[in-house]
Amino acid sequence: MIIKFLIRGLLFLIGAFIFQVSLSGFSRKVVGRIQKRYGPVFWQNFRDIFKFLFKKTSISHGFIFDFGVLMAFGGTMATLIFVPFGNFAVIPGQTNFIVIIYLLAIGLLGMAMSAVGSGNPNASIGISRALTQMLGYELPFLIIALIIMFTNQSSSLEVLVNSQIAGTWNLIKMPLGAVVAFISVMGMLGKKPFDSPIAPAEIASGPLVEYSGKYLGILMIQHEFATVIEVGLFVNLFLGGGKTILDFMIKYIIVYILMVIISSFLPRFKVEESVKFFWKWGLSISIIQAVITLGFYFS
Amino acid sequence: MINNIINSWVFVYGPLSIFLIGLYGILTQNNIFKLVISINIMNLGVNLYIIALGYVHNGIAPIYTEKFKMSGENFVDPVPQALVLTAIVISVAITAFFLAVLIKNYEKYKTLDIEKIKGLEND
Amino acid sequence: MINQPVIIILIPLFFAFLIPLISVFSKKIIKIIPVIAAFINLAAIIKILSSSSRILKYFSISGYKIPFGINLIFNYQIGMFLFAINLVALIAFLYFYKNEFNIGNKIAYPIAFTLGLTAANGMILTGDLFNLFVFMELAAISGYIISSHRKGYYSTITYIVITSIGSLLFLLGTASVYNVSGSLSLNTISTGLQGVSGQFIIIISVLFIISLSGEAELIPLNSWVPKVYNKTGDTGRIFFGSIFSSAALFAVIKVLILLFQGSYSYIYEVITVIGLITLFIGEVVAFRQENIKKMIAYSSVAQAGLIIGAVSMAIKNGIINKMVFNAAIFQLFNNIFAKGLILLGVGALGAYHLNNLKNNNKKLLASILTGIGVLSLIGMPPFAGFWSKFYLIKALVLNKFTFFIIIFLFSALFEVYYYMKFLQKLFFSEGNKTKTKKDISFLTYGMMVYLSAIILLIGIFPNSIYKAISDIFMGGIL
Amino acid sequence: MTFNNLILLGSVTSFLTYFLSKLSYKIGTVIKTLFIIISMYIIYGNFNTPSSISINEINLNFNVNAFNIYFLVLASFVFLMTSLFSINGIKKYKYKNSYIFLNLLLFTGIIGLFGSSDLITLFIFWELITWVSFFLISLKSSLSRKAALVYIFMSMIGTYFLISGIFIIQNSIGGVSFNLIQKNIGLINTASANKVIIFFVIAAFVKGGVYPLHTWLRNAHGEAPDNFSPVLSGLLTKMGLYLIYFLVIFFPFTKLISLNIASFPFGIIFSYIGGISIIVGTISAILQNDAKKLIAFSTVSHAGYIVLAFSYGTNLAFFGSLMHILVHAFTSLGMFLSIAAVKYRTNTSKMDDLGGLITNMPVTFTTYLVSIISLAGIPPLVGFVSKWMIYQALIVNGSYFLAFAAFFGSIGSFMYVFRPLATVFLGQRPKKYEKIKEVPFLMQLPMLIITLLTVLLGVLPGIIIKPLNKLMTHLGIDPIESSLYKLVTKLTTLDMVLIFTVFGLGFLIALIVFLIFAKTTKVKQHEQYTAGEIVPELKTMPSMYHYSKNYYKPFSRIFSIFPSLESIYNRIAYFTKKIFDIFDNFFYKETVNGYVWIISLVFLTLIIIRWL
Repeated sequence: MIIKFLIRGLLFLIGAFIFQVSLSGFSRKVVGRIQKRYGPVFWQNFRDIFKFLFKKTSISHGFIFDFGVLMAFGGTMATLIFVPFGNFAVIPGQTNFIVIIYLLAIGLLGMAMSAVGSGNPNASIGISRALTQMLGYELPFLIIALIIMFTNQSSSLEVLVNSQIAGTWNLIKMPLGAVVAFISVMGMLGKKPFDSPIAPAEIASGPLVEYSGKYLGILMIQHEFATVIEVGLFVNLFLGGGKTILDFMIKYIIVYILMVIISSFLPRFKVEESVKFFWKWGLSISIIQAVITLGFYFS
Repeated sequence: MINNIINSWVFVYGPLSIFLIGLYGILTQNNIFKLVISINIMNLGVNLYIIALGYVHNGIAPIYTEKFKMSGENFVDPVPQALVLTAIVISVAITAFFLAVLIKNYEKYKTLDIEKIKGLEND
Repeated sequence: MINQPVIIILIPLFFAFLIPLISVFSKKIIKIIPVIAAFINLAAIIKILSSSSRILKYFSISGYKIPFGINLIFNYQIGMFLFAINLVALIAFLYFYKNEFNIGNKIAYPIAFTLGLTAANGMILTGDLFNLFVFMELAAISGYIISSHRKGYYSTITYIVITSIGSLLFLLGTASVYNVSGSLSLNTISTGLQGVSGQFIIIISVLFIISLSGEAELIPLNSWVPKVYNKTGDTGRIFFGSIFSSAALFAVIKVLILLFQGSYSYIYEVITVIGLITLFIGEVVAFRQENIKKMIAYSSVAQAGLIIGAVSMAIKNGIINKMVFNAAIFQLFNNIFAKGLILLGVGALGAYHLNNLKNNNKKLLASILTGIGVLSLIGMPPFAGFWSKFYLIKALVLNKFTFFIIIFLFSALFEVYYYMKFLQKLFFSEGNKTKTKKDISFLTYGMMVYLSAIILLIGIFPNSIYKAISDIFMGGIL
Repeated sequence: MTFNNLILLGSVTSFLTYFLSKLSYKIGTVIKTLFIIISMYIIYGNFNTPSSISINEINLNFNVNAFNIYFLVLASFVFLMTSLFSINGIKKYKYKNSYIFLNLLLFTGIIGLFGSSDLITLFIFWELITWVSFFLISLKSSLSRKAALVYIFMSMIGTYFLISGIFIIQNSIGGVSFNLIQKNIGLINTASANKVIIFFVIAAFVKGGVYPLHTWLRNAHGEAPDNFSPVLSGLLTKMGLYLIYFLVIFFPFTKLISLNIASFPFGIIFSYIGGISIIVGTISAILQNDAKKLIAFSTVSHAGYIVLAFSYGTNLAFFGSLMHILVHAFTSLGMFLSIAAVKYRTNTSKMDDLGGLITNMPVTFTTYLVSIISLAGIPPLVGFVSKWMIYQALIVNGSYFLAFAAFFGSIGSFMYVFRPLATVFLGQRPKKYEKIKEVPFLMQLPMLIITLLTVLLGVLPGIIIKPLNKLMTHLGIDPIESSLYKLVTKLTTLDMVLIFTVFGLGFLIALIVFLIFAKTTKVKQHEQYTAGEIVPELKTMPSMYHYSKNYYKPFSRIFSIFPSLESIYNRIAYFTKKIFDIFDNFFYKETVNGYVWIISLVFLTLIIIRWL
């Protein structure tokens, strides 16, 4: 039983890894085309990751530097286990939205700890920006998610997906909310215009400034996993998940590429601007959506 | 016996106006010595008022002895007179003490003007 | 004669006049005489207490029958008050004997203190209006002398002017009352006052209210209080804060209840308002003081306002609300000890200014004992003041005196604040470790321990004391 | 030994320890610790046996029941931890024996308060605690004294409201014992019930540090003696919140919350106040510069959670709030103790001056880390369980504003708890702190216990849910469904062991990946990426290269235009003082004639008012 779940989990992780890394490689090509470049091949990201992993020298800044990376990587993988992929969930019945959101934070905390533990002020600045921005994008997203969970009286993603498959997608039911959530997910992913935490030109990639070799490789994998979780959440919440894994993957690819395209057109917000943006527009629209939906629900 | 006296205006408002003169003195004067005098004027007013209360028209001294058996009808009330005597004694004592303190105060500050003394004795 | 309450007045009077005689022979004995007077007085009080009942009784003096002649009132509860006041007086005299005798005139001040005790006892005991006037004047004169103990002549002048006006108004009132009622005895005046026109009563009552406010530290005649507290000596401060003010408050309450018999509700309304204003202004002004002596002065003003306010609040349409009244009396009783202890501690420690306290770590015991007094005054358990405040709040809430309780508790907030600030400075002041000018004698420590033990005992056994002093004018209108 | 004797023994022992501590402060602290252990045993042994102290017709009644034993045990636990910590921790204190004496007296007071079975007893201990804690706060420095004054001023506001409320109850019901009130609560009329609720809640909010009466917390928590801050935050604020739980004893839960009492929507108002408290506490905490003050504002925010969940009105939320009391006690203990440990070695809690202490103080760091993970509500620690229940309750009913507040507090807490982690324990270590050692073992011990318990209760929350369910049944509220590690609600099932296992496996995989690739080379602290620049200061003054000042500067820019409540209060206080000075000048003039004017004025007013 346990072994079965273990194997499922491992296969799922490996599958997600291959899928997302190829997709992000592909997205680099898309961005290249938008910017009138040729762009790298789609397996370029595999090359990068494995090159980093197999580097002979990688510099460590002490125990917490290592431990944080492990915590980030392990926590993100653990979170991914709880995300359903189409009709596939590693542990059926255990796809609690709140658990996913909070478990994701453990990865972020590990990453933050490790980055600050390096002792580089650029990393600290980056983390402080990331945490500040988090207060911006999480709130509208959580309010929209709350409405969805409330109307379905469940916080299990599987239930939410099934109800959408049976009825209509939440994208259609609450379009305003979907837009807000979409922008929030872009914030989560650190895509432009919300990439001030890692702003390469200002603070030398922020949190990542001191990483090299296998650390960087692991963190890249971690980032890809986090992307899977966040975009996956959006697909599950608004696009009805998927009847099959393939169905899910198609929706996922559309959402992800859309994000990449949008972000490639936009400049960067200052961090307080992005928080203000999320609060001013994101929060107000999500509250309007809440009022509308709840009004319909109760009447 | 009261009301007829209260009704005779002179007996009430005369002493009261003396009292008010004294009060005016306290309100306006800055010299401590003048305060002493003002208090004494007020005292005078009060004493007069009390004496007036005890007044009975055509009254006689409230003394009853074996030889002169006066009737009690026309006695002047003795209690106000006793009160006034006591009050006068007390006021004399206070005035004396006030003057003593005044001298001490003058020795200390070399002035009798309260406007000049007032800030000096704060702490 | 020996069982007559008049002995309580006579003993200190006798010793007061003995002092000049003795000074002819020896000036050293003088300083112990006030102590002896207070001690004998205490013994006499205990003796009389043992055979007294709880019903209010009138004792006529020199054979004149009431309504003529002077009379005294006495019962067990009043005896308890006398005991408390004489006890604090004994402690004050002991302090004087140990620390302050050498300051100023060596004959005048012992006489003034002993006479002051006489006057205080007289104010509590007398049942005659004019007699009350005489004792008030006696208290005032001894007060004048005491207030000049440390050469604060200007404060003495202020005191004289203000109390003179007060006493003149009192005389006016007394004479007018006599005129309409034909009596001076509190026992019979009220019957004589029946049928007198309302306007007249109003004038009289206003006269009494204003005139009594002088000694009782109420607005409008209380402006002397901070000045005198500031300039008099330590013993003098105990006298003013604990003995004179309590006796005068007692006298005010007596006049309020026995003279007007609770029947003119206008008077009580006015006095409630005056009490509340006094309370509020006193607390908020004390809150702004940096000078500890003045701070305690204003606080004592506020306490007087509270007690008088509560007492007059309790009286309505000739009926006394026992709960409120007894609680207020209990508060007055606890105040005697608490304020005595605080002022003793302030004197012993030399803690006169908040920003100028020396490092008192060496005198931690004295600071803690003073702290007990303070905690009792602001009503913290397990000390005496907690219970009186507790009973007072209880009585006020249960009788729905909402406005009163709001003002009371609002002012109490400030009281807690400034007293706690004082305690902080007392315990933790970080002054440079200069040598303090005087050491606290063993005797002073003993007295402080004694007073704080009383406070603690009342705090642990509040109901015995509460019952002992409740219904103080039983047989009057209670 | 019965409970009443415990109280008496406690007060006597506290005096004794004062004198014994004069010999050596360690004797005092050891006695204190032993006393707390013994009293835990006695409390447990006195379950459901009423006892009372009767002196002079005053009865102090005590009873330990399923409701208050939770608070009693929590109180003893918090005190036990801090007093273990303070055996070594008070070494540098100026007033050691006063600290020990007052601390034990405070413990006795709190035990008495929680154990009391009538309102008068409760009130007596409430007042006692107020002044004892006032002196405890004042023990430290002149700053702490100022904070203590604000504390006592605000506390007394609460106290006076409390006593008024108690007497209103007495007036309507005729008694103050809990049983009697519970039985006769029907006698109380609507207006009085409203007053009682409002008065109790004001008292509770002041002590509990709930907006808008929280302003004393920052300085009182921040400036109090380091070993006392955890008690202040973890326990004394809970003492305030204990009062609102009282209302549930008095008024039937459904009636109180379902807005039926006096048709006044208390439940909604209080839960919104709780929500505002969360937001204000969180934002203020983010803007703090001192680690202790930061935790103080986190207390405000968490008091907000408790109030919100309490007054929300479903049994799940109520349970969440009960559990959150425990969680917050644990986390504030952990955080304050670890900051106290840092301060013990470095003498400062200013985050700007510290940095990189993790290599010196690993145990302290671990405690802090675990505590903040629990505080932020990240699984699999205990903090997640209580927050999870609160969220569930909010989601089931779709309360988006309250949920917004709850989410805000939770995400904001990442921000503020991370700041001490980053600036105190991580980053560049200043030269002067190079030789700092970890605190002695006796100080580590309580921190380790808290850490272990936080993890244990997180993985197996059933340990604490079971007794709390008993408490709920005692109060007449439906218990929640749970097993040792599973929580079942309407929305979903939470399996803490599963989450823990998955996380553990994830970590294991990460470790394996980490280990199979090439070994790492460790570099020194000062070897940093500097964009090619040579920074000579990096070696000599590493603190120059430590980002800690204005950590959330961009964030604070958003809020720079809003005045804080504290400054508004200060302004009010300033104007009040000015008005008081006017009174002083008007009524107490310098010259004699000035007084007489007033006398005449009063005289005339009195006459005229009546005459006309």
